[in-house]
Amino acid sequence: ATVTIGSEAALPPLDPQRTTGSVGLRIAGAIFDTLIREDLSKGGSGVPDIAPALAESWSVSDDGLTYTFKLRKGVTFHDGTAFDAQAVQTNFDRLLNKESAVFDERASSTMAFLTRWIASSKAVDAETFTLTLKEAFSGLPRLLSDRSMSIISPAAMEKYKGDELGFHPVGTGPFKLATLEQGQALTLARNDGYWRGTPKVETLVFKAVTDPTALAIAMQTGVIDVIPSASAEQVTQLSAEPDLKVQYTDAANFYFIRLNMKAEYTKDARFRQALNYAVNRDFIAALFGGQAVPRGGPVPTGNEITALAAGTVKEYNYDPEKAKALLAEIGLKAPVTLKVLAPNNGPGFGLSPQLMTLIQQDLAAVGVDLQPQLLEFTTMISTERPGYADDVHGSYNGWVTGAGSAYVFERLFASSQQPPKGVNRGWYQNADVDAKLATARSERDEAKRAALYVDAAAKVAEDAPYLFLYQDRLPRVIRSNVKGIEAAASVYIDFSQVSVD
Amino acid sequence: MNAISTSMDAVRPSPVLEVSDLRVSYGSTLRSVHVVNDVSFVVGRGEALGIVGESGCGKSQTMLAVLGLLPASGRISAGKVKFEGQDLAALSARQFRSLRGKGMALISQDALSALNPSMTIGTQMAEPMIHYDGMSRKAARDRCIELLDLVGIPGAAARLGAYPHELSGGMRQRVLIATAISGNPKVLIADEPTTALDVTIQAQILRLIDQLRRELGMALVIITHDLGVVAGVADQVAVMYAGRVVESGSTDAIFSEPRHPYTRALLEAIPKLDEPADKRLTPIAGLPPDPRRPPSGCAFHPRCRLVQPACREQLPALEAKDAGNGHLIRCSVDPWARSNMAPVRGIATSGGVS
Amino acid sequence: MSEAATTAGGEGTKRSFDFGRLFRNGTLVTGVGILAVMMFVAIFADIIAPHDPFRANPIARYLPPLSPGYFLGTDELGRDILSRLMYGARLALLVAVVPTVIALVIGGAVGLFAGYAGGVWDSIVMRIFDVMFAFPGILLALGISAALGPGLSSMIIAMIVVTIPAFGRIVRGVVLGVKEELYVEAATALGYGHLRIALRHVLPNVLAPVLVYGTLQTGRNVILAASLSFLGLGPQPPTPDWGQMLGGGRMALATAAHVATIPGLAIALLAIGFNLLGDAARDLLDPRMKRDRD
Amino acid sequence: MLSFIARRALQTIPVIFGVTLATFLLSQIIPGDPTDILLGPGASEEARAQLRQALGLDRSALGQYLLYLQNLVHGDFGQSLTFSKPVSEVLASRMMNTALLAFAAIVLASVLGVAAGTFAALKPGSLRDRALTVVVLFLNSMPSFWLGLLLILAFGLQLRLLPVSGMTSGDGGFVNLLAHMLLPTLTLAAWSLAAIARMTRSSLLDVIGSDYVRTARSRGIGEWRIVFFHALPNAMPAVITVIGMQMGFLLSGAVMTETVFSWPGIGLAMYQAISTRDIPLIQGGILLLAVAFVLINFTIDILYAYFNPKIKLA
Amino acid sequence: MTNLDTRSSIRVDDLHVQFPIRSGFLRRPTGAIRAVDGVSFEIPAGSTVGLVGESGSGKSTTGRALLGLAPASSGSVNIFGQDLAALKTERGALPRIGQLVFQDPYASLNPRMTVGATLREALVYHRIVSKADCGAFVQELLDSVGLRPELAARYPLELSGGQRQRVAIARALAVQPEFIVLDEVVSALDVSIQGQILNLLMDLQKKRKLTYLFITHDLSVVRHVSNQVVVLYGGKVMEIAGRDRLFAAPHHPYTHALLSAVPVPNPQIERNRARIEVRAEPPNPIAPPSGCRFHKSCQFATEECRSVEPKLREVEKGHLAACHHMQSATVRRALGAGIAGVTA
Ligand SMILES: Nc1ncnc2c1ncn2[C@@H]1O[C@H](COP(=O)(O)OP(=O)(O)OP(=O)(O)O)[C@@H](O)[C@H]1O
Ligand SMILES: Nc1ncnc2c1ncn2[C@@H]1O[C@H](COP(=O)(O)OP(=O)(O)OP(=O)(O)O)[C@@H](O)[C@H]1O
Ligand SMILES: [Mg+2]
Ligand SMILES: [Mg+2]
Repeated sequence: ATVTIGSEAALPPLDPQRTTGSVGLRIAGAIFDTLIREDLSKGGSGVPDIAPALAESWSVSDDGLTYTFKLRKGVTFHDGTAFDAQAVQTNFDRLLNKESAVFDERASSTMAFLTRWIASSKAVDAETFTLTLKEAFSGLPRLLSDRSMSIISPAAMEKYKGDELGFHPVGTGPFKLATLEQGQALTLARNDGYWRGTPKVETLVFKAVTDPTALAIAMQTGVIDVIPSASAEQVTQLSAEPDLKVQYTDAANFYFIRLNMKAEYTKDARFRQALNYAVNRDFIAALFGGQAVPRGGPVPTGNEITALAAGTVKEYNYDPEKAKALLAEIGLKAPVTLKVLAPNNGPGFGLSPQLMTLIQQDLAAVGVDLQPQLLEFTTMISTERPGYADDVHGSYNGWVTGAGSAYVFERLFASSQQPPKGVNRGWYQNADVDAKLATARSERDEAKRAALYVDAAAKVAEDAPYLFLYQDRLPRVIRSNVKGIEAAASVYIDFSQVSVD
Repeated sequence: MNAISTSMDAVRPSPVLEVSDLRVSYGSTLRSVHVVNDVSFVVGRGEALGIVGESGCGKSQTMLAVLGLLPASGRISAGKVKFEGQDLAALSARQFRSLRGKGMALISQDALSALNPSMTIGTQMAEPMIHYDGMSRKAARDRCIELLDLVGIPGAAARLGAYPHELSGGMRQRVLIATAISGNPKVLIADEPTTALDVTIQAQILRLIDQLRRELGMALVIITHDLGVVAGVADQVAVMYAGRVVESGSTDAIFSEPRHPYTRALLEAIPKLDEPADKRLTPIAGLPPDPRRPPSGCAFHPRCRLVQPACREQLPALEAKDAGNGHLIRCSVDPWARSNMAPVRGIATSGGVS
Repeated sequence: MSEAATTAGGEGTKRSFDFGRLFRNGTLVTGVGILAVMMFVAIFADIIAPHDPFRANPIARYLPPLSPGYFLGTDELGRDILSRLMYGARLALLVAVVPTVIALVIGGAVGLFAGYAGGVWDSIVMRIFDVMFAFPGILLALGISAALGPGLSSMIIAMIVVTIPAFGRIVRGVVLGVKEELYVEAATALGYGHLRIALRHVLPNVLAPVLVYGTLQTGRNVILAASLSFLGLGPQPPTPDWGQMLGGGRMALATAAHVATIPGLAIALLAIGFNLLGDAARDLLDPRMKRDRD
Repeated sequence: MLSFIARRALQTIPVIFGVTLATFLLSQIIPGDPTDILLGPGASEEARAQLRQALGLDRSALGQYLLYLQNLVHGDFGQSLTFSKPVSEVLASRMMNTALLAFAAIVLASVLGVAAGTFAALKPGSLRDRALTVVVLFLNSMPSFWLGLLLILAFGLQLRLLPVSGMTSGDGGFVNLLAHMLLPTLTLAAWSLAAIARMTRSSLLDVIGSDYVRTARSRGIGEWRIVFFHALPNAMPAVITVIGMQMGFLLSGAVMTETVFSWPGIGLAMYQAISTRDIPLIQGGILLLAVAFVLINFTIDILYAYFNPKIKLA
Repeated sequence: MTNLDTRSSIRVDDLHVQFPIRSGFLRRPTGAIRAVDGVSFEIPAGSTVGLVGESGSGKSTTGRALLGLAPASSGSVNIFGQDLAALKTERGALPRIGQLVFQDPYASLNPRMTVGATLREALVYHRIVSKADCGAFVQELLDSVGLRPELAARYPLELSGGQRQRVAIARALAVQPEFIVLDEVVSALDVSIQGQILNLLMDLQKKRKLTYLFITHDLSVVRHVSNQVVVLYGGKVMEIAGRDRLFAAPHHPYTHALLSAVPVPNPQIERNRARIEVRAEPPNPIAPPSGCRFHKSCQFATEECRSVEPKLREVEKGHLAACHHMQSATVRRALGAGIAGVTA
């Protein structure tokens, strides 16, 4: 049997350690394994559990600095190379060891979110591999489950350098590359000796259909079996079809306008709170046709601490009067002009112009003139990467990667994460928050750790460094006869479990 | 040379082409413009008819109507055309088609534009022979060479592969004549065949046409605005003005004894080699009428020096008056009628008329 | 002059303009009619538009045409499509006409110069035009718009750059023809200077065919502008712009087809208006100029 | 004829040279730093500097242009940032797809356009002529992407008859390819079809009204032969010119059509390149299409000369 | 026929006009069309010289060269005592002495200017009158060519061919020239209109003491209007004579052939005329034949004609011809026969 997955964007080269978008990483999951995986076999809300993958088990030293992994035996890469500690070491050499022949600058920078914790790595013996951290970090296993930390065949790594590796992906995963049609289509053949058991479908096809309507039609006409990331219009169009089902993953993610703490107006917390009160998030949800839910605070559904945070961490609601009152309190003279960057397209941002229009309308009602500047996504990122300039009040952005982990709060809100080191591009800084996050990072008592994060999140919500907007429900459309895709809170699919009736 | 054949009492040969009361109209039936009106003439076997008149008087339209080649917007709205006694209106499109080229052939005015620029002259000439007469290519080729020889093109065989633009004006006109006579037509219609040519070449072409007519026994209709050309070639002459024939008769009669004021005026308006050089011309005042707004009564009356009140009201018929022998005029005054020798008021004062 | 008096009598074409004939010209009447309606709507959009074209209400989004209060329905933000269409007419006319006129002036001036001066100047200008012309229109516009960043002004600049060589070539071609006309030689024989001949004798005779071409080009520019803004390189949201409305409606083609099809119809209608006007003008001004080298 | 070809060939050289200069200049005004996209956000400053040097971005404008030319001569169009491949490879793999689409469209447009134009010209002013004029007017005034959407709506969504995206689906095969090609080809061909039909009609009417056609008729040549052997060949040069110009437009029209139908050609790649600021790819794509356009025009001129005996002999 | 007082005539001396033929990659001149190849004649002030010859013989080019509108490669033109080259350097001087009227009245008027504007432009540009007096002057001009004053407001499109030709004449007259080149001014007009224009031109000449170079291919017209006739063939002068001389006793076989070809609207004469046929095509202006230009078409051509170019020689006072054989008795006899009965 064959299952065809529709891709909403062009297929990128398949070098997981270089790829950032979910389109590429989704495919990487079919070809590669990580040391630790997320268990996607169960639906329901909440962040998926982590489970052993290429690492059968792992342990942490008491100081929390050394992780020791026991590796799975008898696994081979698609090219026949044996999987062992040396293979894992080569993968880390690619990211960490500038002297190594396989070192890759681009992969290294892409993987910095992980490697910044790591002091050294070592293949102790064939089945044992250790990572030594620079400081204690309890979130490491979750980070290792990120698709980009896929383990690539060392033989392939040596053979194909630079961009070439992306066209010759060799992993240990359930499927291996059969044919590759640059950017457009990709055919994967089943890996018969897969260590989790032979996959249930023979072929997996990934097909890029960049036009959303065409993608939906392809689904209707049976050309495609799965749309892993569907838009509101597609869901509306396809939900009437009897042989298709819509699945909401509700994986953790948030969309927001990150505000600049250094710019006029937005440096004032009351102003930022006013903005949060001024926006009608129900309108936004309506714009997304119910495929998005209002999210007025920093903790998304599907995060480790979601349940704990409920009721504790403030969620802003639509209250224009309060917004006006806050603005009056500051004594701002209208009109206040806000310059905000926004992507004009790209996966996840298809409705960006419309969204800006809505927010513009809401803010205008409280006397704030929003001036969105629509840019190509990449242009926007390169503009904001060094941190906002003083004349920019913020940018519309979203966060999906690792949003299930509580550690995401540190990545987004810790002052240590200000550019150039991290993505705290709005220069948010709160000593209290920083302290709580730092303690939590090395806290190994789960309950205490979670509580610390909730405290930090509550503070963040109060400071409102973002204009919190909504959470994407990440709907999928699946043909009824395709089984094994569960509504786990993840944008990814466990392809080894997919079957066709 | 053929003074006898056109003498007054000669019996006219049997008719090949008879046109009677022909009217050609353009535009919708409601607001139609008649560019040819009540035109009648007869051409006998081997006879040469000259049609003269100024630009726009309907000469070409008459002949196109005869050949069934009016553009889509034009139509024959009255009258009859008979070829060898057969009414052409009764013919099917196919029959009419096969009549063209064999029964009647056309030589048009501008030789460059009358030849297909993207076909060699050999291909063009041979086309109807091969495709409609079932001749073999070889036979057609031989016939083309023969024809080109006949019209006096040197090195005919070598010229078959030439494109029209490679030939000079005189040669193109000869090629056109050769193609026209290739079907041995009974009537050859030459629409201003020499206007674009130099006088020396014009003389050659006219002689050639005349000679071919005699040799092949064709009837000839020659259209021109040059009175001199008609004088040399035609047996019969029809003078047209504003879509109507105003005078017709034998060439000698028309030139020696023009009866219509227009014919007379025309002869006086041009300098002639056989007249004193210093003689002042007597031009015709005014301009020919616009067919969309024809004047009332006689179309020539606004320019006529002998105009009478009746001329403005009533359109005179084309009739013999007392001229006799087929000499017809369309004039209610008829100032030079034999029975009317007393000069009409106006002739004396106008001076120039002799 | 004995004949003088009679010569002038009762002939010649009437001076008076035959308006009846113009009216009977269906092409012209339709073309002018379409454009007149468009202009009327554009000018009085403020007054006649039933809703605020910017007012969004996502709760009432994708209302179908003929919904109460929303004659043409609403778009993905619940904005009134009819009102946006009316305001969009302004921009549509602007981006069709302004770049065309500017390009006509610049391209025309350069073409006139090249054609009239001839020789080396002509060769240089024509090679530059060749190069500009070698870039297929949309592509060049796309490149320029992308280079200058999306927006109304860069779109207009791109369209001007694309249209200049077209006009330049046309004008030059016509000038070359007109230059050979006898009346130009007559002007030379009268000793007139080059500038006077170029401006008074050549230029006015070039104008008619060029205006015809210009009208047709305006029709083409309607589509070019729509294409660019469809690709997101035109005026930025929430500006009511037809191409962008079409682009916005595209994602809901299956569920709310009217959002995309209605602005498309408006674009086509405007282009038809200019094309009809151009065709009619060509037939009226110069029946011989049947050829259009598009 | 040979000297005509040679002369015409020589003329294209400065044009192609100018085209390279123009594409180069275009890349100079495009904002955005290629190192950002190549290295990703987290890259170090020294890595950036290294890359700049490798790409020659540290040179003077003239130096960059010369480097650009030198690379072009070696078939090196640079490295595509989005596709992580040499631009030449990306373009090469897609050129055939675009050519296929453009070729199918021009064939369709020429055949239907000439046929429709001829059909209309045979009875000017008739009902069919008028109907055709209206259709042509519509096709001429419709944005192609809109037409594409309408076709998708009709054939993809309502009738579910034809695939609306990509080149193949399932196991492929010729029929499958044809089915995928149909709608994009139609969309792409529409505008050209209209232009060709218009030109065929008007130049055929000119020719049919000409003196030599009347002369041919006067010689008893049948209507059928008149149209096909006398009128059409003489109307052809004008029609060929239009077809030639259309080929260029088709190449660029491919950007819109390929985007709408996700046709994996150069146009789609360019669209993607524009949205990701993939400068080398934009540059390479524009250059390739412009050069193709120049070469097509060259071919058309030769064809034109072939149909025109006056040039053929020169 | 040499006139010692150059101020009272226009003299053309050994005029050559060549148009370069360009070809090859660089469009270099690779040859030349020798349109006018050594032409000399003289036009006495106040008289009309007729220039006849077949198409392409260089008539128009000669006329244009006389007004500096065609590039003379060698030779000289002297207009009433002033050298053409000198006149050309002085802005506006040449147009005010010599003007031009073309054959095609439909093409020679700017269709975008009214009749009045066309005339005013000439008047104002050359400062013939002040702007204020312009109107009256335009009326006067129109009147002098027999047009009603209200025609000033019309565009050429609204005029008939004859009326346009009158406007073209008026435009030439506007700058008050002494000399006008009339290039086939009546050829495009209807026969009934031709006479109007010819009479007008003759009247104007008398009234304004104009000097005409009358270019035409119509010998009957030439005979009617000119005092002298110059016969051109292949860019060369074949014969020059007073009008009556030329028609009564042409000396050159080409002139004779030309005369015998003119159709006469008289059936009796037409039927009995002997015609001298011109056999070959006109000479190629790029590579003219050696010897006499006419030898390929001439029935009397001898070896001498093929190799030696005949000079223009005076046959008698005021009558020149370029033929080796014009004195030969056979030729004269053969030629003489054809003329009898044509010219009265
Ligand atoms: N297609 C047409 N539609 C309307 N009127 C036409 C058409 N063709 C010719 N006419 C008119 O018919 C009249 C007669 O034209 P025709 O061509 O017969 O004149 P002619 O005597 O041959 O003139 P010429 O000497 O210029 O050839 C003219 O007034 C002309 O305007
Ligand atoms: N501008 C020009 N460029 C090149 N050749 C020219 C030019 N003008 C005239 N000729 C050539 O010069 C020769 C003489 O031309 P000209 O016009 O003087 O002849 P013509 O006697 O006036 O002929 P026609 O009676 O046809 O007007 C011809 O061979 C013509 O082709
Ligand atoms: Mg005629
Ligand atoms: Mg001439």
